[in-house]
Amino acid sequence: MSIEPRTDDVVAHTDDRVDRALGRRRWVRRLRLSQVHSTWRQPSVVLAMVLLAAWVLAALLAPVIAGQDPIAQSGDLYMPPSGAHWFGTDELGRDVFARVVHGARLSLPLAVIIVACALAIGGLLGLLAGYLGRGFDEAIMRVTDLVFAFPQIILAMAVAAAFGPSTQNAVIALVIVSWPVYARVIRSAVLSIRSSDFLAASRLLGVGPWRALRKDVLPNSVGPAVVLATLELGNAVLMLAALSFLGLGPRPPAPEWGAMIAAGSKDLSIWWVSVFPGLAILTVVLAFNVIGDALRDRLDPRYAKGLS
Amino acid sequence: GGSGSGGGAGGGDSDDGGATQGGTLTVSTSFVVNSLDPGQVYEATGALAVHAMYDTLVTFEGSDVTTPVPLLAESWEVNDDATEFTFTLTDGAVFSDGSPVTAEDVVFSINRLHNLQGSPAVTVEGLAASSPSEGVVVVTSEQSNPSVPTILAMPAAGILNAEATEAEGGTAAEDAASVDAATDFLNGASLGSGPYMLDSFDPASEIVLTANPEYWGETPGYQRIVISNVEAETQKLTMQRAEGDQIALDLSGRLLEDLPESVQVSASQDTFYFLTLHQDPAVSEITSNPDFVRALRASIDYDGLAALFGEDALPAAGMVPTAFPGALPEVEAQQQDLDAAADHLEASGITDPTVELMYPAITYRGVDLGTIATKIQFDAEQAGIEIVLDPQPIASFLEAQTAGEVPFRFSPQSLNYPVAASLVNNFAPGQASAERTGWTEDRASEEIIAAGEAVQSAPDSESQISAIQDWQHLLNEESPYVTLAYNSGVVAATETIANAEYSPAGWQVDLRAVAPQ
Amino acid sequence: MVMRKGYSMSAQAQAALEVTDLEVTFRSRGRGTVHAVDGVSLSVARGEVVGLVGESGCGKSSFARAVVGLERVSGGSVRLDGREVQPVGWRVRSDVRVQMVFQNPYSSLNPRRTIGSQIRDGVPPDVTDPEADVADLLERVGLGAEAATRYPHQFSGGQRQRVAIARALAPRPEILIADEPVTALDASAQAQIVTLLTSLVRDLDVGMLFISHDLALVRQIADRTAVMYLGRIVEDGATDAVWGDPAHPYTHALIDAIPRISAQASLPETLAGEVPDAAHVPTGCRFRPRCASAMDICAEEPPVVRLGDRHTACWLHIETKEKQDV
Amino acid sequence: MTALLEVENLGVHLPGDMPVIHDATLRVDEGEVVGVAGESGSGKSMTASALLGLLPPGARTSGAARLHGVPGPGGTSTVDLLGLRGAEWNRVRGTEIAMVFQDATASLHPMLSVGRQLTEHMRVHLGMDKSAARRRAVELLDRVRIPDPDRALRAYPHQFSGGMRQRVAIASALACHPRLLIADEPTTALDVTVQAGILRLLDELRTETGLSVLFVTHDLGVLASLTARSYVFYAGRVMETAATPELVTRPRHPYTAALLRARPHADESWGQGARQPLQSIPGSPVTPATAPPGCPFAPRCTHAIEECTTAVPTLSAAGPPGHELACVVRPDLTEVRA
Amino acid sequence: MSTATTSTVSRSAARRLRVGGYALGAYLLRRLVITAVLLLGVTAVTFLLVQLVPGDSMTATLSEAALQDPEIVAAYRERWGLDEPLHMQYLLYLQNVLSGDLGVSQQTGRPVLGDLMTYVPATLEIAVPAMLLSLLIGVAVGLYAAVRHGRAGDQVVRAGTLLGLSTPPFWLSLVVLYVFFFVLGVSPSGGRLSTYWVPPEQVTGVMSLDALLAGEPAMAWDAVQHAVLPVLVLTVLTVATLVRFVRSAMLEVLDQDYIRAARAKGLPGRTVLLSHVLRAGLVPVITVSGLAFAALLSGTVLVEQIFSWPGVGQYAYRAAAALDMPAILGVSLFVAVVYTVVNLIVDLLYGLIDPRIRLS
Ligand SMILES: Nc1ncnc2c1ncn2[C@@H]1O[C@H](COP(=O)(O)OP(=O)(O)OP(=O)(O)O)[C@@H](O)[C@H]1O
Ligand SMILES: Nc1ncnc2c1ncn2[C@@H]1O[C@H](COP(=O)(O)OP(=O)(O)OP(=O)(O)O)[C@@H](O)[C@H]1O
Ligand SMILES: [Mg+2]
Ligand SMILES: [Mg+2]
Ligand code: NI
Repeated sequence: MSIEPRTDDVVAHTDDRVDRALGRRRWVRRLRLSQVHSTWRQPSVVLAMVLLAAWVLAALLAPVIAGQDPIAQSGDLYMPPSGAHWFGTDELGRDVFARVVHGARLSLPLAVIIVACALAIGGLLGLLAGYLGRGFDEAIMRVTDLVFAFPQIILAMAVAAAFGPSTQNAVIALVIVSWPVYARVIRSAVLSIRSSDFLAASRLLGVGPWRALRKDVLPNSVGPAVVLATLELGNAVLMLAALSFLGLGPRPPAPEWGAMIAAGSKDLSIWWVSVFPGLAILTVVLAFNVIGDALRDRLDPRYAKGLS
Repeated sequence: GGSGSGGGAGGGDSDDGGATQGGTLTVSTSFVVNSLDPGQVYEATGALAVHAMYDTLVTFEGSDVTTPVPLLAESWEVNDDATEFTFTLTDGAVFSDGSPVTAEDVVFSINRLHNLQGSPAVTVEGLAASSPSEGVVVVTSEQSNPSVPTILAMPAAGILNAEATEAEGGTAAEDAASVDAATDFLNGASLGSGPYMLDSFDPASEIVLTANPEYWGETPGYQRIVISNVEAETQKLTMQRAEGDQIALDLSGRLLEDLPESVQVSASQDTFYFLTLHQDPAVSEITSNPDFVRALRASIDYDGLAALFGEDALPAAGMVPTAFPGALPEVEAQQQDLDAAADHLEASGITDPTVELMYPAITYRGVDLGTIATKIQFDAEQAGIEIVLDPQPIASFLEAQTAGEVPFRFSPQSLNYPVAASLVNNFAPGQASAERTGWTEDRASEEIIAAGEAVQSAPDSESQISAIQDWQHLLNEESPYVTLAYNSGVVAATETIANAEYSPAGWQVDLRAVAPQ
Repeated sequence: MVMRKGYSMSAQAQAALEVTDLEVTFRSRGRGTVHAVDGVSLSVARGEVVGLVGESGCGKSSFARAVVGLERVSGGSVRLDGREVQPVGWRVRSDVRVQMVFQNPYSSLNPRRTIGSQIRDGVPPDVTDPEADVADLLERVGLGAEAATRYPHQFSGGQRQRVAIARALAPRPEILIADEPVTALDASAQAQIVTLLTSLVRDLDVGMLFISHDLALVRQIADRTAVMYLGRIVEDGATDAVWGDPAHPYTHALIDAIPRISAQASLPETLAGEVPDAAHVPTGCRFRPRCASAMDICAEEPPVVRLGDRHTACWLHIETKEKQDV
Repeated sequence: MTALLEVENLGVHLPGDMPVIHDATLRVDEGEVVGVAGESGSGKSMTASALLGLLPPGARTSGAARLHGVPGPGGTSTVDLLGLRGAEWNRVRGTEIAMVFQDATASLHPMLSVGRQLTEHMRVHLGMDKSAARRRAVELLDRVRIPDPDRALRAYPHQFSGGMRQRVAIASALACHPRLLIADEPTTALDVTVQAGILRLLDELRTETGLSVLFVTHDLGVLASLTARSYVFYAGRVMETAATPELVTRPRHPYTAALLRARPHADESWGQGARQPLQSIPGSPVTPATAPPGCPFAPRCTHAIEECTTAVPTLSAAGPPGHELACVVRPDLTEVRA
Repeated sequence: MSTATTSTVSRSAARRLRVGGYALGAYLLRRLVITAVLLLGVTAVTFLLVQLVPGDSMTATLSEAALQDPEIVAAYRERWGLDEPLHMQYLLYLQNVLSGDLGVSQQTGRPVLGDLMTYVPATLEIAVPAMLLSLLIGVAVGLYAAVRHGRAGDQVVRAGTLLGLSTPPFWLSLVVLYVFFFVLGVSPSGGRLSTYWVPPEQVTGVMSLDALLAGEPAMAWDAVQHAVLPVLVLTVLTVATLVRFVRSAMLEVLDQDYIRAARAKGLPGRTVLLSHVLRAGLVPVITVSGLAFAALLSGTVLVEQIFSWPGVGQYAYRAAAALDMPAILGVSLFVAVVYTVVNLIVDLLYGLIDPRIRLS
C-alpha cells in the first residue's frame, strides 16, 4: 500500500502488540525498584531528612533552642555574630539566631497550611475534573490555564496587594496561585485511571461511580499528589518569603525569614541579618526538594512528569 | 569595575561643555515625586529639582535659613505690622527662552500657587500678590506674618514664565484648581529662569537637569545633573566607590559609618518623628484619653529610639527640631519613665489597651519606619500597652491621614518652610493637622490656644522664639502628639564637589550652588 | 431477500447473549468518523465458547467493550436473555451477568487494593459469607485462599490474570467476554489461562466470547469462530468447519499466514497489503483491495451467504448458495 | 560452512551483580539463519545486545564472541566483540553486524525522515556522498518492497504502518552490507499476515545476499519456518541446540518439549486433529538471578531427579550431530507430535 | 511528550493522550483561538482584581484635589463606567486595555502602558541574555548529566540544581552583590550604567547596544559590566529548572530504542548525541523554555530591585510596595500576555519541528 498519512490511532494499535513484551517492562520496573530502595539510603536524602527533622524540632522547641526572645530589643544594635549572639543582632538589637529559629514556627506551619489548602482545593477540583470529564473538566482546565498564564509570584503579589498585606492574605494569595498545579497533576493521574481497565472492571461488577472514585481513583492518585505537595512545601516557603520580602507578608515584629532578609538588605555591611535567614530558607526548601525528588523516584515517575 | 577613561567629568562631552565647569553631577536619593510644577511641588526631591530650575524672589544661602538673600528681587521692604511686603525686581533676569522676568510673571506665579489649591498652597494661604508698577511686586498677608520672605523663598514660589505657562494651559485665576492644565507640560519641561532646565523626568527613576545656557546669573556648576531614585543602601554602595561627582541624600546614621574619609558630610537636624493620637472619642476611646496619651509618652525609650537613627539623631525635647531657632535645649530631652507610665495608665482607667499604629511603609532618610514602629511597639509593651503595627503604602497612609479617621499614627515631619512658627500654623488646635487628629479648639485648653496665638502674633523673631518654646512645653503636657526624635537631613558628597551643604530650607542641597571644586 | 448489513448466527434456542447489528463509532479530531464496529450480529450461548479473530484494528476490542457496556453503542442492540445490557454510566450497574476479562493483567487490577477486596466488589450482596465466597473463587482459579490478602504486584502476569478471572466470576456471570486475555502472557502461562477459562466455561455453564488475534489458539478452544474484518464479520461457523474449509478468502489468508511446525521448514503465506484505516473503508467488499480472488462484482457490497451451519459474506459463494436454495 | 560468529561462554552481569546470561555458547555460520528461542526474560535480547555492545551501562561481560573476517588495515581479522570499547565498536556496528528491533515504531527516530535514517550511516561507513547514498536508499526500499521509494524517503516514520516501518528498519540495517543481521523479535508486534511478509523478506535476503541472520523469537512456529538451526534459552542459559526441524519435531530437552506442548497444536493437518488440551508448564519462569542451584528448569521439570537440583548441567552432544543439550536426565522423550 | 507514550499506558488512554492529528493549518488556527480566549481570560482576571481592591478604584487613582471636583469625578466615572453594571464595566475595561489604556500609575502619575514601554527594554536587556545563557547551559549540562546518569557527574549536577531551585532569588542577589561588590569590589553596584555617563540616545533600548551605536565602546562596556550580576543571578535561577528538565527529557530519549538503533548502526557517539538525542529531547525542552521564560520574568521582580535595575521588575516591586494597583495589574497583564504569546510561539515551533504534528 502506498504511503498514506497514518493516524495516531493506527500507530497506537501496532503498539498494542508490544504489550507482549510486557515482560520487558517488568524488568524495567524491577530495575527502578532496586534503584529506588537505594534512593532512600542516599546520603543526600538522609541528610535532607535530618535537616527537616531539625527544623521541625526547632519550630517545636523554638523558645528552648533560641534561648532569647525573638522580639526582645536590646541596645546592642548591629552586633556581628559572637558568642553572645551566634548570628549577631539586627537593627533593633534583636538576636538574629532567636529570630531565625522562631522563623521556623511561622514558615513551616504556614507552608503546611498553604499546601494543605491548595491540595484540598486543587485536588478536589482535579479529581472531579478528571473523573467527571467533559464540561466540568473543560471549565476547570481553562481556569488553571488562566492562573498559569500569570507568573506565580506576580499574581501572588497582585492578589496579596489587592487584599492588603497580612499573613492571612499572603496565605490566601499563595493558595490561589498554587492550587491549579494540584488540579492539573491530579487530573492527569485521574484521567489515566479513568481509562484504566481496573476501573472499568470495577464498574462492570456493579460498583457505583462514587464508590469507584473512592476505592479505585482516589488511592491511585494520592502518589503524585504527595510528591507534588512535598515539592510545593518548599515552594510555599520560598514564595511566602518573597511576599514578606515585598512587605506583603506577616506584619512586624513577626520573625519572618523573608522580612528579615529585607531588613538586612538595607545595609550590606550587616550581612548576618540577611544571610542567616536566607540560609534557613535555603536549607528548609532544599530538604523539601530532596525529599520530594526521592518520593518522586519512589512513586511512579510517570505521574510526576506534569510537574516539571 | 572599570572606572576607565569614561569616568568623571570626561563623561559629559557635550557641544557647549565649555560653558560650565563640570560634566555630570549625580544626586542619589530615594524619591517619590508627583510633580515638578512649582505650583504642585511638595516632596523633598521635587523641591530639590524645582529650586534649581526656578528662581524665587529671595533665597537662602548654604545652610543658613534665617537670613533671606536677594535673588530675583534685589531688595524688599516690609510694613510695620508685617502684612505688606514690597519687592523690587532686579534687571536683567531672563527666562531660559531669553524673555525677561517681569513683575507680571511674579504675580502670576504667586497667585497661581495660591489658586491651584495644590499641596503647597497652604504656605501662601492668606497671601496675595500684585504689581503696582513695573519691576515692583507687592505681597500682602491677611495676618501679620514676618515669615513672608521665607515663604517666598520656597521652591513652590518659583517664578514661572507667565506667557509660556498660559500658552500651555496655565492660569492664575481663581478657578485655577480646575482649569489650569499646565502641570503635565511642566512635568516634562521647565519654564523658569533658574540655572538649570528640565531635561527629562521619569517619576520612578530619575530627573535629569541640564545647565541653562541663557542663565542670567553665574554659570551653573554642571552641564548636567541627574537626580536618580536610588534606595539608601545602594546610595551607600555608590558612595563607597564613587566615580565622578556624586551626592547622596539619604545616608544617615549607620549608613554613614564606613564611608571613605574623602566623602564630605553635611547635616542638620531638621526633621522630627512623632506619634499622633486621635482626640475624638468617636474614633477611639483609648487614644482620646489624655492619661493614655501621657502613659504612652512616658513609656517611650527616647534615647534608645534616637539611637536607631544613628549618631545624627537626638531624642526629642519638643516639636521643633534643633536646626531651627526655637528648639528646646538638649537637656530637656524626654525620658522613659515606666513607673509614671504605669500610673498614667491606671489613671486612664483603661486596662490592657490594644491600639493599631498606622505608619507609611517607607524608608525615610535611610531609616525604615517599620524599624522605629517596632521599637515603639516594644517600648509600649513594657508599659502594658499593646500596639499592633499597620504598615501602609505611603499613598494609602496619606489618604487615610487626610480622611482624619486614623486613631493612632506615626510619621516623620519636616517644616513647610524653615521657620518654627510654621508648625503652629499646622499643629495648633484647629489647624490643618490638628483637625485631622480631632484636636479641635474646644478639645484643647485655653492655655495652649493662647500660647499658639502668642507665637503667631509675636512681632519679632526673638519674642517668637520664646513663645514657641512655651508652646512646646504645653504640647508635651497635653497635646495628642508624642514627638520622638529629631533626625538629620544629610548631604554626603564626593570630595570633588564644592558647596555641598545641607540646607534645612526644604531643598536639602542647593543645586544652583554646587560646583566642581 | 432483505439485505442486512450484518446477519445473525444460526438462531440457537439457548443463546443467552444476542448482539444484533451492533455499531460503534468514534469521532476523532483530524481522522473523522471511525466505524470501528459496523453492524455486527453475534450470539453466545451458555456453556459455549465463541472465538472472535481478526487483524489488529479490525474492531474486536471495540466490539467487546460495547457488548459489556463500556463503550457507547451507536446502533443495534445487545441483549441478554432478551433484556438490553445496561451500559456503564452514572448509575450503579444492577445487571452484572456479563463480565469481561481484559488483555493487560498489569493494568486490569487496582494496584492499591488487596485482591480479596477487589473480588468482593463483585460478590452478590445476598451471599452470606463473602469472605468464604472470595476464597472459593480464588481456589477455583487455582490460587490459594490466602491470596486474598495480597496485592497485585505480588503476583506474576499469569497469576494476575487468574485473579482477574476470579473477579469476573464473582457476580455469577452468565457471559464472559475475554478480550485477548492471554496476549500479554508467556507461552506456558497462556496455556494455563486458556485451559482454566475453557474448563470454567464448561463447569459453570457460562458463555464465553474469546477474542484473540492468535488463530491457532482460537481453534484450540472455540466451539464456534467468527472472523472479523474492518468492523464486520466476514465468516462464522463451527470452529472445525471454519478452519478446515475456510469459506472467505480472508479467513483463508489468515490461516495460511500462521507459521507451522513441521519437519520441512516452510514459510507462511503472505496476504497482500494491510488493514485499511477504519475511517476510510473501501467500498463494496471491504476485503476486495487485498483479495486474491477479487472479481468485478466485488465492487458491490457482498451478501451474506449461508452455507450449512455457517455464514460468510462473499460473492464467491453466491453460486453455491443459489444451488443450495434450489 | 565457515563460522562467522562464535560466542563462547558468554556471561552477562547487570549492575548490582545481577546475572542475566550464563555460559552461553553459540555459533552463526555464513549465510545461515540461526534462531534463538525462549520464554520472556530468558536472556535472548541480552545476548543480542551483548553482541552489539548495547548492554545497559555498567553491565559486565565474560567469555568471548569472535567475529571472523572483519576487514581491517592489514586484511581481514577476527575480532572479539566483547573486547571492543567505545569508538572501536563502530568498525563492527552497521557494517559487520546490524540489528533490527522488536518494536519498529520505537526503533525509528520519530523526527528524522526515513531518507535521513537510511543514509546517515552509509555516509559515515561507506563514505558515500549524498546522492549516491540516496540512490542506494531507493534501491534498498525497493528491495524491502516499499512502494514508491522516492516518496518514502521524504516521509517520516509515523506515516507508515507497523509492517512498513519494520521493513524500513530492515532496509536501514542492511544499508552498509552487514554480514550478520541480529533480529530481536522483529515480528512479535505484528499481525500474522504482516509477519509472514517479513519472514519471507528475510528469507529472500538470505538466499540473495548470503546474509547471516540471528533471529530471536519466542514463537517456535516462526523458528520452525525460518531458521536452520536454533538455540533454546532458559534463565540465561542455552538448554538445547539442534537443527531446527529436528529440534521442533524431536526435542530432547524437557524444557523444549514442554514449550512445544504448551503452544496450540494447530500446525499439522488443519481442520482434522481433534482438539487436545494445551499442556502448560507448571510454575513460572525464573531469571538467572532467581534461579535455584542446579538446573534452573528443575523446579518445573516433570523429569527432574535429585541430581538436577545440585549440579548445573552443561551443554553436551546428544543424538544427531549438532544436537546438544544441557540436561542431566536426558529422558527419552517420545516425539511430542503425535 | 508523545515520543514517550508507550504501551504500558492502557491503549485507549494512549489514544486520548496523543497529540491529535490535525493538519498544521488547523493546528495553527486552534492554537490562535485558544490563545485569544486565554488572553481574554487574563484581562478578566486583572479586572476582577481591580474589583477586589477595597474601596473605589477612583479614590486610589485620582488625586485629592481632583476628588473634590465633581466634574472630574463624573468624567472619571463615565470613562471607567463605574455606574454601569459589572459586565459593562468589564467591556469598558477591555476596550480600554485593547486601546492600550492600562490606567494611570499612582506612583508615577503616568499611564501604565507608557511606564511599561520605558522599562521593558531594560528588563529584556538582562532577561534575554539570561534566558539564552540558561538554555545553553541547561541543554549542555542537562545532556551531560543524562549521559552520565547515576554517576558522579550526574550527582553533582543534580545536587547543584536542587540547590539552585531552593535558593531564594532575592537572597542570592544580595549575597552576590555583597560578595562581588562589597567584599571583592569587582563589580559595579547597581543600575544600568555608571551615573557619570550620559545615557545614549535610545534606539534599541538595550543600553550596551545603544552605547555602541552612539560610538561609545567604553560606555557599552560599562553597561555590560552592570548587567553581569543580574544576568548571572537570573541565569542561576532559571538554569536549575532547565537542567532538570533537559536531563529527564534526555534520559527518556536515551532510553528509547531508536537511540539504541542509531548506535547499532555504528554512528559515532557524537552524531548520535547531537543529531538524534538532542533533536528528540529538545522538543519538550522548547515547550518548557516558554515556562522558564515566564519564571525568569517573575524572577526579575526581586532581582531588579536589589540591583537597582530600572526594569519592569523594579517597577512591579515598587508598585507592590506602594500598593499601586493599576501598575501591578499592568505588569501582571503585560507579563501574562508575553507569556501567552511566547507559549503560542513555542507551540507553533513545536508544530513546525515535530513532523508528527506537521504532517499529520
Ligand atoms: N477511543 C477511540 N477513539 C477513536 N478511535 C478508536 C477508539 N478506540 C478504537 N478506535 C478505532 O477503532 C478501530 C478498531 O479498534 P479496536 O481497538 O476495536 O481494534 P482491535 O481489533 O481490538 O485491535 P487490536 O487487535 O489491536 O486490539 C481502530 O481503527 C481504532 O483506531
Ligand atoms: N535494563 C535492564 N535492567 C535490569 N535487568 C534487565 C534489564 N533488561 C533485561 N533485564 C533482565 O535480563 C534478563 C534477560 O532479559 P532479556 O531482555 O534478554 O529477555 P528476553 O529473552 O529478550 O525476553 P523477551 O522475550 O521478553 O524479550 C531478564 O531476567 C531481565 O530481568
Ligand atoms: Mg483489541
Ligand atoms: Mg527481548
Ligand atoms: Ni566601574
